[in-house]
Formats: sequence, structure tokens, C-alpha cells
Amino acid sequence: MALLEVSGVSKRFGGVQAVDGVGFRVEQGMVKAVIGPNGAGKTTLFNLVSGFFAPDRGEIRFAGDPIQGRRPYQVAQKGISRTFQNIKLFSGMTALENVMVGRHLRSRSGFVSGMLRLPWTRREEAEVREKSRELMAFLGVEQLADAEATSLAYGQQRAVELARALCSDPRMVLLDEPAAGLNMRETAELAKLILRIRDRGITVLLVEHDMSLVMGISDEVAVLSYGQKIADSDPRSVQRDPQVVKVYLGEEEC
Amino acid sequence: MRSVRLRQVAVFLVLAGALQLGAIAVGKPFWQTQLTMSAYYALVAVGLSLLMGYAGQISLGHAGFFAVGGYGSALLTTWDLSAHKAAGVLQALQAMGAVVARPDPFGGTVLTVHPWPAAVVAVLLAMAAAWLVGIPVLKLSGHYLAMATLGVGTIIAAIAVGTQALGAADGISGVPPLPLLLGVGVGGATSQRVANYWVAIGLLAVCMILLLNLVDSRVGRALRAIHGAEDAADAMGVDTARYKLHTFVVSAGLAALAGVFLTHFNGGIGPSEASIMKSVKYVAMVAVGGMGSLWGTLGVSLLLNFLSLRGYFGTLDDAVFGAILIGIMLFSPDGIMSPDLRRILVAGWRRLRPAPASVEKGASEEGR
Amino acid sequence: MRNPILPLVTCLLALVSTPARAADPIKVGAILSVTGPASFLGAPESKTIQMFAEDLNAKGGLLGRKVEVIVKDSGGSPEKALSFAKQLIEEDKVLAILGPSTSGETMQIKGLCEEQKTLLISCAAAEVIVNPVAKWVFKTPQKDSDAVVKIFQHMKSKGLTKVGVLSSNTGFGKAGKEQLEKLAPNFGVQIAASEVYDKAATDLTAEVTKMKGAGVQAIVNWSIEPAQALVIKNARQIGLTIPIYQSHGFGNINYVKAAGAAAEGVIFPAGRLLVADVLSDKHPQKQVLVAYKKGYEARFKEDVSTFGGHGYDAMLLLAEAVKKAGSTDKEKVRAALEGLTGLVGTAGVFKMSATDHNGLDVEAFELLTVKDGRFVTLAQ
Amino acid sequence: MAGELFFQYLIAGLTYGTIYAVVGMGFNIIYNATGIINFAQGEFVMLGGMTAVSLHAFLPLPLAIVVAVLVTMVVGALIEVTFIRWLSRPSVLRMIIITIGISILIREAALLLWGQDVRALPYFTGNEITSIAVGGARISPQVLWTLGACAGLVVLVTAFFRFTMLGRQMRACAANRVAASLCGLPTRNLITLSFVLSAGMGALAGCVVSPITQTQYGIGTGLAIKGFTVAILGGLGNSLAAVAAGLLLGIIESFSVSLLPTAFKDAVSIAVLLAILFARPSGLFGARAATRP
Repeated sequence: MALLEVSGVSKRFGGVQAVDGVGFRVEQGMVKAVIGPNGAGKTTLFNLVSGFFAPDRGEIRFAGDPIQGRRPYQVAQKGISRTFQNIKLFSGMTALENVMVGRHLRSRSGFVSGMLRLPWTRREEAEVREKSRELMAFLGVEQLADAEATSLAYGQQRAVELARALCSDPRMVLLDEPAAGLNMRETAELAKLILRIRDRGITVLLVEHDMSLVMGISDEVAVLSYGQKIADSDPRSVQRDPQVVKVYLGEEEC
Repeated sequence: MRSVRLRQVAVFLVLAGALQLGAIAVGKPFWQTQLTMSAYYALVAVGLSLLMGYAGQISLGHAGFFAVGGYGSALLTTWDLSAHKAAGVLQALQAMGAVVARPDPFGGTVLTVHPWPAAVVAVLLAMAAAWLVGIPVLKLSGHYLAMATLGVGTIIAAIAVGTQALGAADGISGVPPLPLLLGVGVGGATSQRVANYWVAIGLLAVCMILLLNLVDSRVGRALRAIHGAEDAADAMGVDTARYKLHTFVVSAGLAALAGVFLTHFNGGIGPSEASIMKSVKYVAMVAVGGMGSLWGTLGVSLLLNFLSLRGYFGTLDDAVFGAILIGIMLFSPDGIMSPDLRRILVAGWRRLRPAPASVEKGASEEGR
Repeated sequence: MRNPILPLVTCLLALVSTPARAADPIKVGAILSVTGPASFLGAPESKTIQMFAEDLNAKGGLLGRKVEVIVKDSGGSPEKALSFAKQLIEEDKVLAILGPSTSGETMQIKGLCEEQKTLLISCAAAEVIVNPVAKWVFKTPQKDSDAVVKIFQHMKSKGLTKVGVLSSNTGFGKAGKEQLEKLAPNFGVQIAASEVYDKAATDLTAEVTKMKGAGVQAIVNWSIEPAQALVIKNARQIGLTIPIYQSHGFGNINYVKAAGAAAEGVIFPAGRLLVADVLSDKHPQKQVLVAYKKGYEARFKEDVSTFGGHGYDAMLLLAEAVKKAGSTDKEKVRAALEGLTGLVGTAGVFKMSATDHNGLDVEAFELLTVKDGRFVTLAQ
Repeated sequence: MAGELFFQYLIAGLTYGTIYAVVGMGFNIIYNATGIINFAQGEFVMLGGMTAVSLHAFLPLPLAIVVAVLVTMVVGALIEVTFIRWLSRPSVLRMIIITIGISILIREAALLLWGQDVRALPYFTGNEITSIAVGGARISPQVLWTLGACAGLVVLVTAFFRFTMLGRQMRACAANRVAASLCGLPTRNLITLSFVLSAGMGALAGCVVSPITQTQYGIGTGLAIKGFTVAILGGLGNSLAAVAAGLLLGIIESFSVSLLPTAFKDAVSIAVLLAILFARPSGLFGARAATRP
């Protein structure tokens, strides 16, 4: 049974039919990519899955139970976490604190226990802090722990946001154009990193423009055009699919 | 991090002690009365600073929650129940000590609720009101939230002035002291002025410890995340609506707690405590103290309330308040705690004393 | 966590560095709402009290000592009044406190003055200030109940039985409303409608329409705030021609100017200050009233009002009590004040006693009306 | 309720409503151009009334009003230039606090200048007791002056923003200040102009309602709260909606008096309007600038 099943999902904004009857499946432990030209509905689809928008029609199931129309925090509770196209780190907090918020779902100290700093709360705090440092190390940015998150360099902020997303031990992570703004060397590093994330047993759903990244690491690739899915199979066959080539005419550099 | 917080509270307590001794040394032990009142008003401002500075939600109706706390305990501790003494439930309450007979100022005996259960009921009432009101209100944001909380404050103020049982325009007076241990009571008795001063400073210090802990805990981080980027916090699994609501309820609870203690200290409460201008003053003190700074808010509200209660500015009291408001907001938007204001103070101080020929150290902090 | 201690120190240091006060003249405290919503009460009271003190000092003060009046502006807020009362009693060790201007503030500090055994001579009108009698608490404005009696007597003589009551949401309004409801049956008067309006109202057409709907034969408008003029104007504008009675809180010519032509024929009980120059020469109050009226209007270039008169009477009572007691011992001055009789003040002739800490009776009132924009005594 | 009484309550409601509506419109003009909620708006109404009363001592009524409006406009410009012009990207809360400070300062200055006495302009036609019958109800002609003046203001303001060059520029500046300055529009002066316009409107309203409500140094705060209520509930930035919301608030208040004790007039009207706000968070008629940050 697939980890994520999207079936017949549609979303209209006023006159624009952003997503039109899209359906696809993501198996456990897979790296799945969703590609398509600008305005193809990739980010809208992303926001539908992560609960920022409720679909007009169609169903989204994660590990069997429906999540369409749920609030983002409920979707996160099911085990899906995400990054954002335009990085959304918490201003006024250090990088480490940002990542620790990612651990929110895996900790439970509330208002009263937070105020009283009960023994178990202190132990939980230490554990959250330790886990966050470990993830920042995993992404190679642990030396930025105490820096103001929003004043870090662009690439560093991306890494911190990714660490934050991973910090809730999700079953699946949604990456919204992670390679945007990165040069060739950084993209290659990112590819290795995504594979290492998958090796930790986390399923990856990727929205991306950068073909070199997508084709290199994806198990399956779905292609969207004007809100409709026009292809969905392994990278090799997708590249040769005549419809995909037509949509991407002239852009594809094999 | 924990030691830093305790050190700060310890320094605050030492400062409070120094201030008290200084006042007595200068022959002005009476300042403690105004300082005690200012400490309770500071408690409201600090609670509001949590809501505005950390959860980023504005409230123009906080004097209303102060009044719910104050009026709640005032009504329960002055309402003479002896008329229906026979009622079974009353006997039960009396047996439990929740209802007590006590002499009233004019020689008769009155059967009223004991101040402590009254205080608990009043604070819970205010928190319940905040909960009920918070649910629909906190869906709004920005100006609409300001308006909704202003509306709630207006309704509470209208009820306070309009209800005969709450003493209409005269408010409620003759409120007995809140008994603490070893005979000390939160009340106007001049013999207990020192004790009352330390009760107020103690209550403020305890609440500061709790709030500082909260701000540095999981919940605190979630609140700052909501303030920083609400939808990102949502995606991280933070139920933003519930956290904003809980913070609103906690800050309303603190305001009501201050209302209860100050009403006992003053021996009464008037409808002016629920007025909109009072709410506006609390908001201003939080802004002037620095939105995210509990200590800044505490310092500013202690000072401004003290000076206003001492009547130093006479008929210009409001004008001075308005001027301070504009001055701080224009020249130091992050309030008195902002790095650039401190840089000016440090620079000024360094210029005063003959500075050794050391090279000016570049200030490393970035402004928020 | 940025280090917060530096600004906290600067704040607290600012508190300690204020000057101390000299202490040889007789110190008298005064808590008045010189600004704020009740400034029309506090401002004239404050000016009058300071004028009285200066004249007194010019004539050698009291028992050979200068009188120093410390005026604190409470802005009408009870918590400030309480804070100032504590300062005046404990720090400045005042002989007595004059004011506050509003009933709400007086009720807040009444307990403190009792406990601290300090004379409180309030300029607020509510009956509940001196009823039940508190040992150290007195008040100079006339009794609400006497004003109500004066109005109901006149109503009875005109056969008016169905009455509407409008009162402001202040201590003054509340006290009057209570007395009206308590004494109405004694005069066969039935209160058909009773409404409390906001002291800062900008228009009261709806309220007077409600009175019109209740079919009342007369309206009693119990208020001391400027908004009372709106009731008179709005009533006439919606075509109500029934008689309108005001309270002794109408005793300020500005309210007549505000109500303009609508004020013609309004009836209200008041002290004789407003008709001082018309009083017959042999009237006991004539000399005091004319002197105060001339002195105040020459000095402050504004019309005199009965509210300022309450301040005058407070200083007068205190001065006479100190002279009679021959000392500034609190207990002696209090006893002397309680024994004062036949003292001519602006509100009437004071006759204090152990059971009556106001000392004025129905005689203190005269029914006045408005004719061509001026106060005149109502021909009975 | 008899027909005549109903009509009387209705007219009373309209009188309150127009006063609130004009203050609400003042809020919107400045909000539209700057995104600032100007809590000193009530003070402009007070300044207009007080200045007109002082000038009326030696000027005929119409001239006194015109000069009073001009004086208040100058005050509006001075406030914008001294306090607001040089602020870079002020936050919402910071602006609310600054305007609250300004309103307190103006009020205290008025107290020092004019004292605490109540003053009022004479009625434009007739005097305090002249009343005319309108559909069974009797009202003071001043009410018609108020309704007329407010209607005139609404028409003038709408026409100004829609048809004049300056009006279009101000709308552009409100929609996107950066884009407007890129097109060469003098955004700084346009913002000052918005304060001047709003001050002038408030002052004119202050003069027209002065005979009805009487003017005292402290009436600004109460009016500002009502104006803020009306601006929000109509939908921020939407001036016509503010007028409708103002009339609605006035009518609810007036009829609430006929059913419930007057003491709770404010509580009832706010409760009703909060209920509407919770149902439609963007205000009764939808905020024009829903995306305003």
C-alpha cells in the first residue's frame, strides 16, 4: 500500500484551474519528484498535500487515512514535514532554536510544565537540544547554532530549514525547490544529501526545476503541465516521453 | 541558560531591597505604598508583554480582565449573604471555611465569602471569559484583533459602570484584606506597609520566573515561532490558534491576579480601572518597555506608574505620559531595551568618564 | 537574553533623587479632579480653595501660622485619590483633607481617613458619604434628599404624579436616583421610567424619546455633568413641553448657556450663590455670597458656580473649626467642627452635629428657575 | 412601538450615526494613504469645534467655520511633518502608539488653551428649541445640517478620489507606495495631504455637530473609539462602507435604548457589531485593501 496516495485532486483559484484531477502515488522509502514549467501547479499541489489549501475535489491519503482539508499542523502530526520555496525561518530566534521548533511534535511540555521547569521538562529540553544539534551536524551547519537565523547566508538558511524539517523524525519530507539559487557544486552536494536522507528511511517528495538534480536521484518522476499530470514513471522513460519533450521543447539539454 | 534567569531575578530582588532601604534612608518610607501599587500594575503589563511581545497578539481590553479579577473578588468578599443564612449550601460552605462571618466597618457582622476562594473564583472567571472571548477573537489579526479586544474592554467597562450590584459609578469599597501567613494581610493597614511591599515584589518576582521559564521552553519557542512566521510554525506542527488562545488566557489570568491583589490592597475598586484609556496605557508601557522584553516592560511600568501615582506631574500627568510615548516610539522603536538605545547610553557614559585611550570596540550586536 | 540590568538601574535611580519638603505652616491637603472627566468640579474648587487660603494668609493665617494648601490632581480616578490620600496623611501629615470632587473617589478614601483619624471634608454630594455617619468624614454640598424633597414638594403643588427620571452614570447621578426612588411614594409620585445615561454622551434624543413614550408629566434630570444640557435641548427639540426639573448639579451658568433657549423655565433647587445679587440685604448669606462671587469673578475672569462654592465651604468649615478649637490637634479640631452651628457658607447655614456631618437642611435650598438666560428665584 | 416613536428613534440613530460615520471616514482616508490607524482623528473633530467657537466671538459663523477648518488642516499637516514623515517603514503597533501619544498631547494642549468649560457653536438655523416635524417625529434643524454636511462630505471625498488627478495619485500611493514613487509621484507630500484632508474633514464635522453634542477638550477620545469601530466594521479602507457602518451603529444604539436600559447602550452596540465581525472578519462590506499588511 503506497505511503502517499493522491487521487483526482483539483483546485481552482477564481478563474485559474491551478490543479486539475491530478493523481499519483509515492511508495515508502522512495524519492519522488514532481517537475513542470512555471505555473504548472507544482507548488499548489505541494500546498494541497501539506494542508495550506483544501482541494475542491479529490482525495489525499497518507498511510491509509485521508488528510485533505486538514490544517497544516494536523498534516505535520501525521508525519509529513516540509520546507518552503521562499525560506521561512523564524526571525528573532537563533538557528538552533529554529531547528528545535521542528522537534515540537516529538516533545510535549506544555504551559504549566514549561513555567515550572519540572525535572522531566528539563530532560526533554536537553534531548530536543541534543537531537537538533545532531541534525545540524548531519547537514554540516552545527557551527551556526547560535547565530541569528535570518541573518545567515542563503545556502546556510536552506540547510537550517531542512534540518528543522527533519527534526520531527517525519516519515515523509516535502522539499519545495531545494536547489533554487544553488550553483552546480552545491546542487551536487544537495543530491548526495537527499540520498542520505532517504537512507535514513525518510520518503522524499521533491518539487524542482533543476533537471540534473531530479534525473540523478529520483526513483519516479511525475510531470505536470497546466495543472494536469502528463507523465509519471522512472526518470529514463519520462525523458523520452514525447509529450514531456513537447512541453519542455528546447529546454532539455541531454 | 537557567542560571542567567535566576541571576536576573536575584538582581531584581536586590534592587527592590535597595530601593526600599533608599526610600527609608531618605525619610520617605511611604514610597513603598506607591511602589506596591506600581508592582501590581507592572504584573498586568508583564502579562500583556507575553501576549504582545511573544505571541504577537495585541489586546486593547486588558484593563477589562484586571477589572473582572478585581470586581470578582470585591463583590464576593463584600456581598452580605446573611440574608439567606439558612440555605444548606451556605452552611456547607461555611463549614468548609469558604464563607466566613466577619465584623463590617459599621459594627454589624457580615457573612461573606472568604477572600482566598473569592480570589480563586475571580481569576478563574477572568480566564474563562478570556477563553470564551479568545476563541472567535484570535481568528482575527492586526487591526481587527485590536478592535475586538477594544470591544470586549468596552463591554466589561459598561457592565462595571452600569450594574447596581457592582456599585455603579462608585464601585465597591470596604473590601477586607487578603490574609496571608503569620497575620500579614494584603491590605491598606499602614503597619503592614513593609510586608505588603515584599508581597507585591515577591508576587512579581515569582511571575517573572514563571514567564522567563515559559519563554525559554518549548511553548515559548512555539510562541516566538508564531510571531516570526505563523504559517511555517503551523507546518512544524504548532497548533497556532490553540497556543495564541492559551497565551491570551494566561495573560488575562495574570491581569486578573493583579486586579485581585490590588483591590485588596486598596480596599476597593472603581469603574475607572476598566476604562479603555487604562488598557491603552498598559499597551503603551509594553511597547515603550520593548516588545519582546519582559524586564524592559517591568522597569518602565514600575517607573511610570510610580511617578503618576505620586502625582509628580500634577495636572500634566497625561501630557507627560503622551510625550514619553511619542519620544520612545520615535527615537527607539524597539523600546528602551533596544540595542541602539543602549549603545547611545554606553557611548554617553563612556564620554562622561575620562576614557582610557582604548580603541572604541565595534558593537557586535545587530539590532533586531 | 540581552542584559536588562542597565536600563532597570537607570529607571530605579530616577526615583530616589527627589527633594524633601519644609514643614512649619499648617498643612492642609486637597484632592480635586482638576483635569479629567470631572474637571468642571475640581477646577473651580481648586481655584476657590487657593484663593481662600491666600486671603486667609494675607489676614495673618490661622492661630498666627500660615496655611499651606497642597492640591493634588486626581483626574477623577479613585486609585490616584487613594494614593494621594496616603501621601498627604503619612508624609505631609496634613491636618485635614479637602475634597475629593466626586463621590466615587470619596468612598474609596473614606475608610483610610477613618483609620488614620484624619479629617475628610468632601466636596462630593452623595448622601452615602455621611450616612451612616463616619466619625472623621464630613461633606459640604447639600443633601440629595433635601433637594429631592424640594422638587417633590413643588411637583405635588402642581399636581404632577407621573414622572420620568434621567440620571448620569456617576456617583452624583446614582445617589440622586436612589433618593428619588426612595422618597417618591411619600409625595404620591410614581416614577414611570428611569434611565441612566453616559456622562460623556454626545446626544440623548433616544433617551428623551423613551420618556415621551412613557407618557410622563414631568422629567427629573439628575446630573452634575455638562451632558445634562443635552437632555433639556433634546426634550424640547422632540416637542416635549412638560416641565423639566434639574438637580442642584445644574448650578453653573455655563449649563444654561449650553442649553440656550431650551433652559427657559427649567426648575431646580440650589444654594443662593447663583442669585446672590438679587437676595434681600437682610438675608444672612448675602454678605458672604457677594464677597465670594466678586472675589472669584474678578480674579479668575469666569462665572462662579456652586461647585466652587463647595470648596469655599470646606475651607471655611476647617478655618472656623481650627479657630474654635484654638489648636491644630486633630481630635480637638474634629470635635470643634462637629460642634459648629450657625456658620454661614455658600451652600447654606451649617449646623453640624454628631449625627449630621453635613449640617444643611431643606432650608439650604431655594427653588430657582431660568429666565432670559439668567438664574432667578422661582416665585412660589 | 408607535410609528411616530419608531421614526423618532430612527432619526436619533441617524444623528449619532452620521457623527460616527464622518470620524470613521477620517480614519479611512489616512489609512488608505498610509496604512496608519490615526487615533488622533477624534482630536481633529474637537479642534475644529473649539477653534470655531473661539473665532465665532469676532467672526460671523460661516467665516469662523471656514477658518477653523483651515487651522485644523494646518495642525494636521504639522503633526504629519513633525511626527510621522521621517519614520522609515513604521510597524502597525508603533504607529498606533504614536498616534495615541499625539491624541493625548493635543487633548492636554486644548485643556491648557481653552480650559475645561463646555462650549458650543450656536444652531445654524433657529436655536435650541426650534424643531421641525419630519414624518411624525420632531427634530432640530441642526440634524438636517449634520446629515447634509456628512452626505456632502461623502460625495466630495468619493468624487475627489475617483475623478481628480490628485485623488488618483493618492489612491496609487495607497495601493503601492514604492510603485507610486517610481512613477514620480511625490509620495511624501501625498501622505501629508491625506492628513490635511482628514483633519479638514474632522474639523468640519466638529463644527457641524458642535451645537448638538457641545464641544469640550475631552470629547476626542470617545469619538476616536467610535470612529475606529466604524472604520473596522465597515471594512478598513472602504470609506462608503464606513458611512454605512456608522449609520448602522447609530441606529443599533438608538433602538437598543428603546428596549434595554440606556446604561448598556455601548455594550449592546459593540456586542452586536463584534458578532458581525466574527462572522465576516474582513468587515461588513469587505475591506477594500484586504491585502494591506
